[in-house]
Amino acid sequence: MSKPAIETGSTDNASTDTASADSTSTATRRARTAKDPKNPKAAKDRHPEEPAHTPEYVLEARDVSKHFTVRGALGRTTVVHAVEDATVRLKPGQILALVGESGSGKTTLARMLARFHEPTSGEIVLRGEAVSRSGRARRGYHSEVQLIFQDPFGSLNPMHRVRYNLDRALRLHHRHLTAAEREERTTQLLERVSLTPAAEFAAKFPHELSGGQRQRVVIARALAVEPKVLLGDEPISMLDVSIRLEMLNLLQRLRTEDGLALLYITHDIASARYLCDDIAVMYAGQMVESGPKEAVIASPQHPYTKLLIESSPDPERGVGDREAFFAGADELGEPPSLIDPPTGCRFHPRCPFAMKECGEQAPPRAELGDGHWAKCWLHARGRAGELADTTHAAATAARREALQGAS
Amino acid sequence: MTVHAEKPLQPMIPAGQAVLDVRGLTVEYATGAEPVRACTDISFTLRRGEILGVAGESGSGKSTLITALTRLQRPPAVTTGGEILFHGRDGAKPVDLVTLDGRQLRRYRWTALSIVLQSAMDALNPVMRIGAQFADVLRAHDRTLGKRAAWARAEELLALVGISADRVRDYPHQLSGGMRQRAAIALALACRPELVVMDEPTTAVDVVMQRQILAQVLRLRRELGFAVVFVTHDLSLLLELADRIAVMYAGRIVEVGEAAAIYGAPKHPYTQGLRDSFPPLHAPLRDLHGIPGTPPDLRRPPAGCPFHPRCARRTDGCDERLPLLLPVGRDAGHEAACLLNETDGDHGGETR
Amino acid sequence: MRTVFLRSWKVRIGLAVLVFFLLLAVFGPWLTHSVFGLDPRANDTSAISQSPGDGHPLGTNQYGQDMLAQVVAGARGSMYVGVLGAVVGTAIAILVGVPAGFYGGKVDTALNFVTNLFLVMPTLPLVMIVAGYLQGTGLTTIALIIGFFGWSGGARTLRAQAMSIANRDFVRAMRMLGERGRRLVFAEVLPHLTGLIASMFLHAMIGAVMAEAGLAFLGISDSSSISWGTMIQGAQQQSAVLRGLWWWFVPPGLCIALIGTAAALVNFGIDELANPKLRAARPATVRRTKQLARTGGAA
Amino acid sequence: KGGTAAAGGGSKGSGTLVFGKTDGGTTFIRNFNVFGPAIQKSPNAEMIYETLARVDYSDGAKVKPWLAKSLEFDPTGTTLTITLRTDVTFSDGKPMTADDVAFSLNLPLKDPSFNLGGTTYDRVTKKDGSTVVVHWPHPAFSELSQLASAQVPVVPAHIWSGKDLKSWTNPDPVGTGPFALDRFAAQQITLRARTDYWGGRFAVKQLKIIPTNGDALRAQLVRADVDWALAAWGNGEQEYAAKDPRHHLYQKYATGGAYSMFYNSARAPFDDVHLRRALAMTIPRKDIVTTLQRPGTEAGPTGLVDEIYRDVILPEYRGKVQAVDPAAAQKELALSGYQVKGGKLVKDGKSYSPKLSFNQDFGWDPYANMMTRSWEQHLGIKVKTVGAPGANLYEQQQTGAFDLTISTSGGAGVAGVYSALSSRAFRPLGQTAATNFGRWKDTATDAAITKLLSSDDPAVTKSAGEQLQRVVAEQVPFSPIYNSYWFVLINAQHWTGWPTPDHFSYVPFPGLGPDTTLTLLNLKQATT
Amino acid sequence: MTAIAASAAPAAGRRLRIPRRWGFLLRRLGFYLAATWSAITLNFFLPRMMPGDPSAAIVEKLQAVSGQQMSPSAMESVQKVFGNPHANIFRQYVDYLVQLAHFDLGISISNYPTPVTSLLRQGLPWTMLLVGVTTVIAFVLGTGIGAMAGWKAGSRFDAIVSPLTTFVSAVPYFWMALVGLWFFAFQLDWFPLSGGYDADLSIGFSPSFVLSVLHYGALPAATIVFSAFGGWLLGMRNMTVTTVREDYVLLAQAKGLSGRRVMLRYAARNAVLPNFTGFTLALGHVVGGALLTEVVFNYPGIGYLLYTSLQQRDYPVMQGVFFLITLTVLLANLLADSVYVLLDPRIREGG
Ligand SMILES: Nc1ncnc2c1ncn2[C@@H]1O[C@H](COP(=O)(O)OP(=O)(O)OP(=O)(O)O)[C@@H](O)[C@H]1O
Ligand SMILES: Nc1ncnc2c1ncn2[C@@H]1O[C@H](COP(=O)(O)OP(=O)(O)OP(=O)(O)O)[C@@H](O)[C@H]1O
Ligand SMILES: [Mg+2]
Ligand SMILES: [Mg+2]
Ligand code: NI
Repeated sequence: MSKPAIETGSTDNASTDTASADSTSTATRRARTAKDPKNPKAAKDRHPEEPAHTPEYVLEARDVSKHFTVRGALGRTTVVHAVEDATVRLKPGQILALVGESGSGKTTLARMLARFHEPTSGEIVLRGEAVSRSGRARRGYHSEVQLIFQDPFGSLNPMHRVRYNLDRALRLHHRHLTAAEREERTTQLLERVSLTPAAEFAAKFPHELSGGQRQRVVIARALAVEPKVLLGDEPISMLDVSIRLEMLNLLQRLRTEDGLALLYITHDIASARYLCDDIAVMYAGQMVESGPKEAVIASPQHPYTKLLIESSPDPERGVGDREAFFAGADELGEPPSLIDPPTGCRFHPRCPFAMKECGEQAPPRAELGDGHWAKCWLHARGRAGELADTTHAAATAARREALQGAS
Repeated sequence: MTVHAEKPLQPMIPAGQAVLDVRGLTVEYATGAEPVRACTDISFTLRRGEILGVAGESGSGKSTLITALTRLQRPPAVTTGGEILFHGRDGAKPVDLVTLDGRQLRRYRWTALSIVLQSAMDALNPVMRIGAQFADVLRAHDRTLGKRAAWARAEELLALVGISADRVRDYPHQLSGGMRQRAAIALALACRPELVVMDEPTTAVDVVMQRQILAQVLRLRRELGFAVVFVTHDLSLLLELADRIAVMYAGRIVEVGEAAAIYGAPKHPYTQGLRDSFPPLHAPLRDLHGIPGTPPDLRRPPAGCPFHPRCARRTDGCDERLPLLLPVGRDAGHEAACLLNETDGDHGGETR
Repeated sequence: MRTVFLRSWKVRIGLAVLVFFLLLAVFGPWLTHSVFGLDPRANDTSAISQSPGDGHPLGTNQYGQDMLAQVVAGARGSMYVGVLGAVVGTAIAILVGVPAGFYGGKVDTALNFVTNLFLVMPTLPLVMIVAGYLQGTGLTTIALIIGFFGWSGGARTLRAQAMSIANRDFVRAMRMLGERGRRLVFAEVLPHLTGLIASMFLHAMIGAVMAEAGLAFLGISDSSSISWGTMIQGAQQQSAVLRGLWWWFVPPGLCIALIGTAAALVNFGIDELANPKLRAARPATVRRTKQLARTGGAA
Repeated sequence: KGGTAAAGGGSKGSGTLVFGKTDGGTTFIRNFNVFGPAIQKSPNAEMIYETLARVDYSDGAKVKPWLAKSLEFDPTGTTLTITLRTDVTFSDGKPMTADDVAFSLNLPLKDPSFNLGGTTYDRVTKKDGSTVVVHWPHPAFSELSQLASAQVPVVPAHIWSGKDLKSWTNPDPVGTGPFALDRFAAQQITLRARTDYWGGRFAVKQLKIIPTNGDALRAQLVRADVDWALAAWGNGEQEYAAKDPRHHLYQKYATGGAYSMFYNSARAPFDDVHLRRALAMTIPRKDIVTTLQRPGTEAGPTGLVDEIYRDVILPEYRGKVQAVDPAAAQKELALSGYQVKGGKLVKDGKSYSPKLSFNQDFGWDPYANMMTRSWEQHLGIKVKTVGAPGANLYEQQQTGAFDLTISTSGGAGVAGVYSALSSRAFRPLGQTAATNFGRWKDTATDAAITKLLSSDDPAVTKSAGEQLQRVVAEQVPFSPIYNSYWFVLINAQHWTGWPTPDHFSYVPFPGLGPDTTLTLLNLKQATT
Repeated sequence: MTAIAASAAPAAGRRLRIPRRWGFLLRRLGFYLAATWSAITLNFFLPRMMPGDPSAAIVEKLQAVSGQQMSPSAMESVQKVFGNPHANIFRQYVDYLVQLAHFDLGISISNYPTPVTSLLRQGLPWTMLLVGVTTVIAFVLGTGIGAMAGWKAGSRFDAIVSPLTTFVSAVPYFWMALVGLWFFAFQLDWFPLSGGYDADLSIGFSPSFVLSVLHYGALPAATIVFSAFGGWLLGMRNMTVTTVREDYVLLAQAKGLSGRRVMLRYAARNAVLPNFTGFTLALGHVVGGALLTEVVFNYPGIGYLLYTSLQQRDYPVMQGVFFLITLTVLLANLLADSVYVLLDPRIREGG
């Protein structure tokens, strides 16, 4: 196994590398130094010494929104505001984790980036150019951006052998290759995702593979295209715990070796921390906070991020103190409706810090340095410090007491 | 706002008394020429009010164990050995659930042991109102209960898990995923069972909702005093939630012990691997590798210790002798099935 | 997968019967003619309405025709209508249902309307009327008509299935790889429908055999060609049932019932293949479970 | 005991006779518009409405007066004087007058779409209270049978006049017949015998007509739920009559017609007489009647049926059975100049593969099949059989779009049988011909037919008839295959006095109005 | 705060529900109107595309009887009665539509001058009675036994019933009817051989008449039920087997409910939904579906009417019957749509 850049992921390094908001992150630096024998052209394209003010994002989603119009069985139509004004930027070699609760629009955002959905508004920008909607452009686009699905069983046609999947990808994207060359590439690809002996795996059907192996095939298939960006929509959540780490390590390795940019969508903040450079948090279709992972996890600057991190299981947190740990957690309220989202800050109905303006107006974005930002009125009102001082549960309890006292 | 619904309850039952005694439970699937053993020789004791966590990889037999415990298995699953002793609240002689027939079992269902399934969407009848599904079971076990009273009780129960009373007339699909899951938990508590079995009740919801649900389970347990068997593949969750944890591998319990002991001093290489599969949320990151390899095919289990093909620390005897589940370590009730422990009693603790 | 399919006794028996009748349809007439020297149309005026016995193993009808030869020849006629009708019906169902489900949108709206239209059209009366208008309706015409009016149910199922498959991740994944149009349909979607199509085909086949028999019974078929339907019709016309000439109408009716049963049995297997829950309900599985419970384990 | 309820209830000793109608579907429609062109009217209206004349099939199919006292042609055969009976009353009590008769006979003239009887006269006048004169534009000695057609009955002018026959269904019929409508239900018509009928009194007080089908009928007859029915029962002699010879009667009465094969003589190859003869000689008539289970009913070569026209038929053709004669047929084939190659007929570089068109509705396939097999066996000619539904076949026949076809030949009297060969009915191919489908055009035939029609002199008509017999037997414009019969099924358990085919002066066949009346008049209640 | 968040959204949703449901029904109605129009148009053009025009049949009859060539004037008068085939097709079409709008289906040829509608009126009640009742019985019986077989899937009961049913439902219907007729009516004489009622009784609601209707209908009904229930049975069995393995059934058993209740309220109730669609469709085919039965048993219904009109090429009647059948099918579909919405809350509430 290659050496994943664990040390660089530690707090000290990350903060030094992401010194300014626009400077390249650790990932970019790593990508630059990575040798890239397979992609000389891509490496050339990258203008390594470009000054910092023109950030070289491979893929951007600029203020994209997606509204689904759903027609019920009885003909009722409703609009689901799945994603609202979200912005995502990926640099080469960067891994960005997208976390957020179920239904917050992570998948929808990824699918917009993979161009399964056209954004209702906003645009998708590939290497500085807005992508057109034509079918031809789509194929070109997909040779640079590939999506890895959550369920490796679902994303492999059970009727086709592993070889067919890889071969088709090569044939469609590298038309000049001969059959023998494709065969060779297939072997290479399988070896890269550690499916050895390659020949044996190439001849298997998906149902003969374990979940982890299947997901490797999916990744190999995506790699066959030689993309610049991988979008992983919960790529490991369907896998057994014991093999998840292997997949994370594999992704890490690919990033280091190929300088791939990776959007990693997950529920699992711990794994996000393990893998990524930066974290973006979504809530109810909106981005609420983003920044370097350690900054976000260690000192979340949005009440929802704080709730999320506090809710994530963490064995370290002391096994004994269970009652205190779960205290107050049963009063967290319901997730918001995306058909009729709350006004102002969408988190305000569940937020123990909510103020008057929270329910009225969307909070402004507060830049917190190091590329870390959050959208919360607490920052505008100078109450950000309260976030660090208390836990979500404690804040909720305090608020309830205050309310009862008032009434 | 949910607290008010609670009525005064019977005093907490002192812990330590067993409510369920499982001895040598073996479950097989009669498929193909050779039956598949999905659970082999499972033994454990569950005490009143205790939360027993069962962890293990996919296919390790957790669900099989659950359905066998609740006697809900269907063909081709067969319980081919062992006994499930249930100790009633009144101190009567324990009954072996395995020997009971369907009619006798109905007496114990829901009043003694109830179940929460993984996906509440599938577990609630899509064409019945939520309230009706409560009333159904309430009136089945209490024939004196009127229809109206049953619905009122359903409202109370829903309030218990923080669902407002007017939802009682909704159909399952009208509730959100989290609400459904909580409704399913409320339903499980409808007849004040002594034991609730939960099969991955939170895998379909996100962490915030998961926390919310678990907090409610804990609160209700405190108030009602039922014991819980909680099955999940997420060991890190169990470490926070369970009193004791049993780790299953290939249909066997390979280690069982207090949650703290399992986390702090796992005695089985598999448990160690499992524990180390969870990257930390706050502690410094290390290079982690999980457990390489794939779980065994239960149709052709490997000889000896079923884990040996994947075990980094296997020794000579591992592929020959099946290790027994033996007490290990310093903590009472901590047992593991690994040859390392048999040869060298003072083996654990060095892993960190 | 294949072994699972063949493991069921239903499938094995069903397939055996189907293959038997197919072979009978293909080689039977040749066999009866050249080996037994029987001619289905020959009139043995010395043996009219003769019960099964010497010279005529299955007896003769009122025209002195050998019933064995007729049943064999009828197998060819009926199977021909069955297979041709099913091919036509299934082909239309695929051509309409799969694109509708796969492409959605306007294509779907239009095709779905046509499907629904054919779905609500009362088929049998329509077939009767159309067949009645056409003169000299040969078996081919009958088969074509049956196929043409009998595809809508299949198209609807296929549409639903194609729609769900079009939204499956592996189709999305292949599309993302750059796979397009026809290849997507033929390499990714259609293979998943083979089970369904096979079962549809069998259904359509027995449907067509029955429909031809029904039409023949009503006098709308090509009575100059031999099929089981025309045999029953001939028997009915001469009141064979009431005259007790059972060897005239029992064999063709039984043959139809046998083929129908066989097709249904194979469909059972296909269903079980598609729906593992059904497999758990096989008597063999249940029996094995009971046995295991009794003996208390393999150990 | 269920099935008996339908009919049996009434027939037990209460003066009721049950007639099972097999060709009327399963329900009756209340439609006594007897002149209307409906194919299916209310059945047995000829029990209510009577005709002026009847055809006596026991006497060479001669036309005899019925409601008329006498029918007399003038010497030219164009004017007929009808003298009416004076004792006839309608069932509403009003007497039948010359006005009624003139009104009735004028109905087809007023609107040709109601000329279902196919009348050809052009003028009808009332001469006095009991005499009516009918005028034809040509000699009509042999067309008298028109007045015996059930489609040309006498209806009461006082009811019918002013009715729009295009919408009036005459639900409550009033006629001169022996019976009057008692009750009409869709599944049973009950007729009541009149007590004031001019012809006499009936032992049968009530006639019930029930719809049934061939299968059900057999059971109903055996159980005596039905007393009387018309249906062919293959092998009925053994399966029915032999079971109870005293009561179970299965009778055949010759209609004077035959099922015949018609050649399209207007086009090759069947414009060749030798070829026609060759095919005619190899029709396996014996096999056909054997499988029909009517042995001995092969048709003679003339188109005239022995049973009825025995006296008229030339001695050499009388009782002649046309057996398959391969040798003679091959000789004729050779004479024709056609060669048979690969089943096809070849001559002058042209090859023909003829088709045999037949009516599929009657289940005629097996017989067509026998014929083609015989031709192939004896002559090597492969003839294709094409079955067509009745209406389609008729269209083909009318326009001459066939090679060989099966149709009935025959009619009332010798003239009726042969008139279809007249060139008057000839139409070129493609045009619609009403009769003479085979496009027969022959001067000798025409001359004979003209003689036959325009003369009243027995000697003249006899010789003309003989001439025509020779034409048919030798030139073979069509080739009769087997005779047609009226099949009568009777269970005499309740009623006795039925005629037998050996000894009859009327045919017990409902539909032949007066014959039915005569039959019923002579029936007696059986003394169990 | 839980309650506030939870109740706000659905309340808003409920307000909008009622008017939109009408929208759904209107759209379905639109389809049915389009379908009706297509059927009518097909009905109109079908005979005109086929060889021979409607008046040909009657001309044939006339000429066959008279043995004479028809005069041009006579031809014209017949065409006037039955419509002139050479008139402008568009005009004819409009005339036809106008006719239909007045429920005038024309005049039967073979029963001239009886209007087609009165023929239909005579047959319809019998068909509705026989086939309607048997369709319901077959459905109830098949679904019931199917639920039982599916519930005890793999048991001896299932192992016998399912294959047997497979065979029974593969037997050609009319063949079974013939054999049934021969055995029960001919050999045993338990039932009448043909007809729909005892014609000696006057039609009405007298007990004896109703009894005779039952007696006459028993055999045809039995054969229909016998041959039709198999399909329901097998479908229901498979659905039940699938449903029984759903988690909610498992949970219902875990709840300790009685077996009957679990089977009926949980398994069968859900399993019957797909079958129900088929049932309403079958109801739609009631009028048209009984053709063979009615022919075999000489039952005085619509099917027999179609059969005879077909034999006699009575085009107006054929068209009328077809029109009637199409209408009932469409009506039943409309009904199915509406009732299904009631049965499945997921659709009802638009989930
Ligand atoms: N095709 C679609 N049509 C209608 N609504 C949709 C569609 N796809 C997603 N949605 C809705 O958009 C919202 C966001 O869904 P999305 O799948 O993006 O969430 P997510 O963050 O990926 O959730 P999860 O963590 O559960 O995967 C949800 O409310 C979902 O119901
Ligand atoms: N119906 C069945 N027939 C045959 N084998 C089965 C059946 N159901 C389960 N098994 C086998 O039994 C073993 C245990 O399955 P079980 O469902 O109990 O695992 P699990 O631990 O619950 O897994 P998961 O975490 O995926 O739910 C597996 O190896 C599986 O293959
Ligand atoms: Mg998602
Ligand atoms: Mg499980
Ligand atoms: Ni079916």
